[in-house]
Amino acid sequence: MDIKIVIGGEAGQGIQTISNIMSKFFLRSGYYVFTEQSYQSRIRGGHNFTQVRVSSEPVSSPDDGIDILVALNRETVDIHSSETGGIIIYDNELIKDLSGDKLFGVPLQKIAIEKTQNKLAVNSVACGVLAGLLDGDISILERLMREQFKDPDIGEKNVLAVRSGYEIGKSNRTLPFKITPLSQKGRLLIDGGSAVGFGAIVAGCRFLSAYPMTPGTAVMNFLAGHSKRFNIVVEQAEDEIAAINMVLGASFAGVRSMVTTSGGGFALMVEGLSLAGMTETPCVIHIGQRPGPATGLPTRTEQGELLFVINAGHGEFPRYITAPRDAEDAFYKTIKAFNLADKYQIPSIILTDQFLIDSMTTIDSLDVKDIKIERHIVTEPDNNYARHLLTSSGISPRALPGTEGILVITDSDEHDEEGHITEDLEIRKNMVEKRLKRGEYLKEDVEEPVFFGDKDSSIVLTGWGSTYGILKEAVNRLTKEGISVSLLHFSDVYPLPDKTLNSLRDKRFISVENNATGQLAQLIRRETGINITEKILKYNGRPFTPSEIVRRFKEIC
Amino acid sequence: MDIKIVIGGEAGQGIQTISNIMSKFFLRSGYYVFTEQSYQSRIRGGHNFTQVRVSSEPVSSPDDGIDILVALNRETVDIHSSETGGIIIYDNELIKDLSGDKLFGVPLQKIAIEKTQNKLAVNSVACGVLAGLLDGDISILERLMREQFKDPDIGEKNVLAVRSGYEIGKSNRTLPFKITPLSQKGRLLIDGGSAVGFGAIVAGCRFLSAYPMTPGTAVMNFLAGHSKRFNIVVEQAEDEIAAINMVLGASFAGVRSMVTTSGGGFALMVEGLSLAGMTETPCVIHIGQRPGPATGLPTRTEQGELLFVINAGHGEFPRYITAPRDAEDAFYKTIKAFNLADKYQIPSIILTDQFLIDSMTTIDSLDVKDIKIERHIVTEPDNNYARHLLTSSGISPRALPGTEGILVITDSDEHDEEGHITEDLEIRKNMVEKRLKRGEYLKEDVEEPVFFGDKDSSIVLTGWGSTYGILKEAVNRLTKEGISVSLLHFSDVYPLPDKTLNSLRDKRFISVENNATGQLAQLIRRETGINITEKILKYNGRPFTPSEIVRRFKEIC
Amino acid sequence: MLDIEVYNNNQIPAWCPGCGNFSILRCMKQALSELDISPDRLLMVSGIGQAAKAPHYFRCNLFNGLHGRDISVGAGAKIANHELLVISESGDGNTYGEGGNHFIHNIRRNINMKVFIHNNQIYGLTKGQASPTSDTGMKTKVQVDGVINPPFNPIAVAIALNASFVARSFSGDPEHLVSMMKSAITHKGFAILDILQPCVTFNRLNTFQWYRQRVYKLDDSYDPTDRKLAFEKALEWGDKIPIGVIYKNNRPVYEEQLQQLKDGPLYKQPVTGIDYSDVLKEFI
Amino acid sequence: MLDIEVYNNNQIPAWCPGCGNFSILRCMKQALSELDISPDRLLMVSGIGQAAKAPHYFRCNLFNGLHGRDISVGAGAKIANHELLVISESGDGNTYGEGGNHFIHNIRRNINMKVFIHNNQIYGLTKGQASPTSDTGMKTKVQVDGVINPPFNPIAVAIALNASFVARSFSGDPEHLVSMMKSAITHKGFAILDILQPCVTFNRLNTFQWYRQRVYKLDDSYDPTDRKLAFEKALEWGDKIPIGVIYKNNRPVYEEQLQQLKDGPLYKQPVTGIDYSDVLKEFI
Ligand SMILES: Cc1ncc(C[n+]2csc(CCOP(=O)(O)OP(=O)(O)O)c2C)c(N)n1
Ligand SMILES: Cc1ncc(C[n+]2csc(CCOP(=O)(O)OP(=O)(O)O)c2C)c(N)n1
Ligand code: SF4
Ligand code: SF4
Ligand SMILES: [Mg+2]
Ligand SMILES: [Mg+2]
Repeated sequence: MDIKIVIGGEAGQGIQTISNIMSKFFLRSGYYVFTEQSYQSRIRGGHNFTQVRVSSEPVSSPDDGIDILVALNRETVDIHSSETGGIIIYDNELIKDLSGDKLFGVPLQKIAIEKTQNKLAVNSVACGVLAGLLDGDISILERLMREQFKDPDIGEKNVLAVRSGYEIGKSNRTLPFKITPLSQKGRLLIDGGSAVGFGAIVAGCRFLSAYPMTPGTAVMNFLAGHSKRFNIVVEQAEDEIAAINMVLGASFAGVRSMVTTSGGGFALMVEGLSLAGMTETPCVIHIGQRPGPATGLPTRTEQGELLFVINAGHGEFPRYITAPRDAEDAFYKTIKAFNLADKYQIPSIILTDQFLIDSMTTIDSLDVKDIKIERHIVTEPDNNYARHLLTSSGISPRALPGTEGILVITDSDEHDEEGHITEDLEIRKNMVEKRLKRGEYLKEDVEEPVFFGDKDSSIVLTGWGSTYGILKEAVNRLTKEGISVSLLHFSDVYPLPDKTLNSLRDKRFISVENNATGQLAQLIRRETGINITEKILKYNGRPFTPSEIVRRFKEIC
Repeated sequence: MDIKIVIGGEAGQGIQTISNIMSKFFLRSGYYVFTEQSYQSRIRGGHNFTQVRVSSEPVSSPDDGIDILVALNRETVDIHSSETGGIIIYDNELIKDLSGDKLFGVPLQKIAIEKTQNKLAVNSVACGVLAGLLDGDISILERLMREQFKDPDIGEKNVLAVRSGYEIGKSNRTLPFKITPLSQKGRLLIDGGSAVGFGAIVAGCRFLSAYPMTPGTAVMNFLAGHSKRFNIVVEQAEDEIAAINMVLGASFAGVRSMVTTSGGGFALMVEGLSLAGMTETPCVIHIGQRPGPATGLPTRTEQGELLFVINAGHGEFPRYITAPRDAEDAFYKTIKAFNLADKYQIPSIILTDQFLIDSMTTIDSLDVKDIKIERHIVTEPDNNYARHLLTSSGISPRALPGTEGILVITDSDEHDEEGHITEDLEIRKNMVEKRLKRGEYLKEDVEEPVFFGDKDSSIVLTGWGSTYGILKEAVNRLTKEGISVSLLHFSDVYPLPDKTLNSLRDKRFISVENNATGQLAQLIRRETGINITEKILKYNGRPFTPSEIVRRFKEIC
Repeated sequence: MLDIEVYNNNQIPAWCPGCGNFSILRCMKQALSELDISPDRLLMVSGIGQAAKAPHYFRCNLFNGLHGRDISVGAGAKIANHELLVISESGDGNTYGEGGNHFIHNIRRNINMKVFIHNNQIYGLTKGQASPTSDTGMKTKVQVDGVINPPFNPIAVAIALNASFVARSFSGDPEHLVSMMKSAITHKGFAILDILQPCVTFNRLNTFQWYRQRVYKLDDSYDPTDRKLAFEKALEWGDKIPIGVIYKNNRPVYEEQLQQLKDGPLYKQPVTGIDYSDVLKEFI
Repeated sequence: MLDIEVYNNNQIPAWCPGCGNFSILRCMKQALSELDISPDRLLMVSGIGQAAKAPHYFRCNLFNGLHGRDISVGAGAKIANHELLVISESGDGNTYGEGGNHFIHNIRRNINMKVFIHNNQIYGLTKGQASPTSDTGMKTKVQVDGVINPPFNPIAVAIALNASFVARSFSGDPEHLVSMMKSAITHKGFAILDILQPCVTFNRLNTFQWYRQRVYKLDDSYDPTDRKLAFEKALEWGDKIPIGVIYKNNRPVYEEQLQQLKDGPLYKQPVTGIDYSDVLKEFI
């Protein structure tokens, strides 16, 4: 079973409320859910929609096609009815002039006002209708309603609204599928933004400074929302330059710290990135990519910043860059980013995108107990402590300012072992080598890409970051169709793990990327010489779907 | 004949005065000169020195070894005497305890005070001594003195100082070489900073905004110095972000405009670069590289920003990057940068470094008459003018705001043909393709690298930017020694011209770069797959010398 | 007076119904038409935010640039072609937050351009975080314990820097707003107009009501050329909020002090047919 | 009082002989020793410039960061460990030019850190361009026709933003300077000390002599808590230049308003052994 429900309407109509509630409803009914959001850069009006995909098998991507369309306005019907195979739920008192066999009119608003005296409860009615049409367990939905509203009175009213909708839905069931509660497995439903945020908290991040920028703000919201619980300071900076510099100050003074932003905000942090490189101050930078250049499409998705981020900053210094493949990976890679930043005293960059940040997915569990926090801080340095001591690993002892009896000194100028500004060109040379050496060791810490599908296939699809779930499903489908294909998917992207790549040198590669120039392909050629000339690219601001990949794969193969 | 004169002392002692005067003296005597500066990031004190290399044959680089050392302080003797093969000129009344056979003590300061009542005239005395030791034409030096000082009285006094020095030098001649005036050829002596600045003026640049940053400031100084003559507005911005945005505003309104900075300042302009990419606003960015990361070594040289600059900016958009090989090339490439920026409505980046900016070299002439200024501005647009019209070349008609009857509209958000913000994802796709298409055409405008030396040699040295003169001389010397080697040297670096490269695929390449990671080699691999594993790198802040290249070449070959 | 129709285009504002921005948009057209400013000689520059979308919604030349950088773009454009009327239109976050450094240093420059700030005391487009002008205590998703910092006082800062023209108006008083826009445009020099603008979606503190109860118009007895008095006025923010021209002076305008512009706009300077022999001589 | 020797290290200042910076360096050590501040609990942050090199020349913890960004680094460090004494020391170009936005917004924040600005009214390290505080008319290689803009008035801006502590001193009056440094350090809140500092190499206008003829000390009759009076004082710049504490107040300090720091410095917060089941519940 694989049901695709799309809820569409204007910004501000409550699309997110419906999709969040329904996603949890399916989760608690024991199903797998993937919920993806398409929205415009405006607060009210326009056309937004969400796809909630439900299945008894794991799903990890949105897909083409609509089984049930919830149309909160007329425009939604116009735009989506042709894709809709099942039925279209709409308010037949507000939208009168529709005709067609898929239509299922319900006086949503009338019921809402009847039951709750509040128009906003249309969302609850719609949820009820959906649950009813799918013959789900209404008690699960009722409980969700009670949790949703702090005021129990309002909660009960919405329960009534849900029930009305449910009755109407149930008594009009025509759909071939049913949401029979499955045995609960205590799975989690999590979006990428929360996964990064939660990972940061578990990693011990206690300071975040940022200037709001979509889709990076999600991580800021998550930390702010939990700031009291975990004593986290979230400071909104006057600009991104202040944000990165505050974070470097806080990190220097001993707190695990991060910024969160998007490509445009990161562009302003590039000088600060170089400062982190020179002063060997650990820091974590989360970048939620969106289509550029410049302001671009602020609420859409793209993978346009891989090469920018790898090469950003004047001068040469190592960095760790990870592009989590899904929300679960985002949680763990965020923790890894903090650990590697501290281990090598480098900047770590978490490269996500709007698609990953805003999509909710089902995961079995998150291991919050066995997480290791490795700080690598010297608490009892000896008397002749030198912050930038030349060592064979290139890693110098890191102590914190305020430690009794020693001084911690660092400088954005070239500096000597103590950290003092120097013009000694021999020291310069040694310091360059010391800084770069850490990048060599770092190579041992990066994770090889996932290699999946028919490993003997002559064709290898390559991808990175948030496209994993989509590509995995596409490969699975192709395999089922008897087409032999494999997938090589990178989560850690820099330093580029190259063992698997090198073992596959002679295959036919096709790079699938959510950008217009095939940046992973360029990176792979630079690092391994493998020349990927075939590409499946998408750059209209929307994520791929498995169906699209299958189709475009067949076009070229 | 190849004489290397080094003048050393503290910052503020007048090293530059002596080397400038002597360089012009040699130029006007009909010789070739190359003058290179090594200085620290301080205004007084420390140890600075300049090498003036003079030859009857073209010279285009500094080199190891010193024939004549002018030591303005004791430290200079200590540091440089071992390299000095000829003689050491010093003030034997101020530095008393020296001994050795190379020493040539002259009471410089005493003479200065005697002749001019001013200590500062030591510089003039020293120039005189040098000219005398080389048996040069004193009248050339006298004239230079008179030009140097606006007050004719002071000029005459300094002529007296020069004469005293000259007599002492001439009467103590021991050196085997002589500066006999050669037939004048009207050659020019120019530094890279002035070459870029002059190129900009000739190209029609009438607005420069910058925040001072070594070594980029040289270009700002040049334009400011000529601002009245050519009606150029030079505006010192409050920061680099303001600088690039002011330049984009001025360019949008129709003036050829530029910024000048170094890597750290450019790091702050990266968001603005992306804005230029999105709004298709032409602009020229000059970056004088210096060693990083962060503040690094502010007055030293490095080629550490190639990959950064190529990949800078969020989102994907074309750009032209040229790294002039010498001052002459810098002049013409600056003009080309302006022309291509206007032709394709893209940012053009001129990537120099401290070595190129501060070194003076002899060139035969600069062609200022046959320069073409190609603006590609539509002065009589039709009524339904649309700034971002989709065209087959990707280039839209550029009109200026203020043109009667039409409106010029652009946006950092994705926009429609008129320039208005849009969320239409089909338009998005077309605009991405339109923007990138220009980059394809641009490939036809880049200049193939210089291919030099024994073209049949199996070994190809590769380099880029300011190292050209050094590498050329090294290759010449190796060739003279009977070693077969060639040089492939890039001035235009992006889009990377790859025809010559591809024709040489099977050769053994050695990349010679003033950085620690071999960035050109990485770029070449990314663009052509050619894997350059052998590298001669230098990253202590100083330029290569031909002798050093010859030595290191022999070590590995 | 130009027909207000000449400013209409076919763009549909992407603002929330009831937003204070609509009135500002209408007033803008009104002021321009009353001043006879033809769209083709007007250059609007804007940044990013709800306010910064405004110039898309009427006919003008437009450079809609980066968040916080529009004043710099405008300054460059005005230097290049000082015959254009250049107006920056953006929000409080844009101009006082991200763009703070350009705000203060362009006040010093005193280029004859205008800066209109839709001050809704919130980040609208990014969904309701505190802005530099948010009142202390305001709670948001990021400022969960309420804003700690006191609000940025743009009027006081502008007066401290001896800005050439500093005014405040309110989007709920179109007549006043139009007159302030006209005064700013006709003033010779860098003119700042801070416009109180309710954000009906995110700012539940500073509502139409809230502003209406507090704003009062400065009357003729108020002397906007007295800097010290103006500073005192600037500090008034609470139960009473003054609107009107709070401070102005006759400081010389930047572009008039540039010798380079004496022969006409910079973009018209000849760049070909120039004799460079004097420059070449410097290299001999 | 700590022995002043504890602040000496083996670094040799790279300043020009006769530079006003030397006296500031001496005063700094003096003030610290009089206040008994042990080098290991002092964190200096600085940017880039001649002034910004100062903290290399005495014993302290030091983060010498980017040009213009030191206040931000200091703010982050102070939030992370509010037991440190954090002082930013940089030049006028650094703090009022490149760093202008951080200057104004950190005044609002009122973190208990100190900002000492060596104000030589010039860009020293980059060889003498005008700085935001250069007087109008000063000619340089870049400002060939002389500076057009009026100087940035940091004191007036700080008062406009209700800064917690605003003072001015002069490097040529060590006694006064030491007392101002001590007042700034002991004041609770964001304390700004603008120090007039002759640059003997590049600033031929504002020489030792020039300053000495103009500066006068505010005496006891001056009330630095009167904001309006302070604003008037702030505008005095010409024949007479006041030095002393020009304005101060008792605004609450940022870090004291953070609940998160009630249990001790942030860097000491426990990050292991935490039960996350409540968070996990949010995802069910
Ligand atoms: C460099 C950068 N940082 C952040 C953003 C995200 N952003 C867009 S608008 C905005 C704030 C808008 O607030 P304001 O300027 O007050 O305008 P309003 O929407 O309230 O009218 C922010 C933070 C951006 N576009 N660019
Ligand atoms: C981002 C950036 N831009 C420019 C510079 C170059 N720079 C170094 S110091 C300086 C100005 C110094 O002036 P100021 O801060 O007043 O210090 P002073 O040398 O006068 O003490 C500049 C522009 C830089 N290091 N970084
Ligand atoms: S979010 Fe606020 S400012 Fe933006 S359009 Fe809506 S009401 Fe207006
Ligand atoms: S240049 Fe000026 S500020 Fe810098 S050290 Fe020299 S005198 Fe001092
Ligand atoms: Mg706002
Ligand atoms: Mg200064």
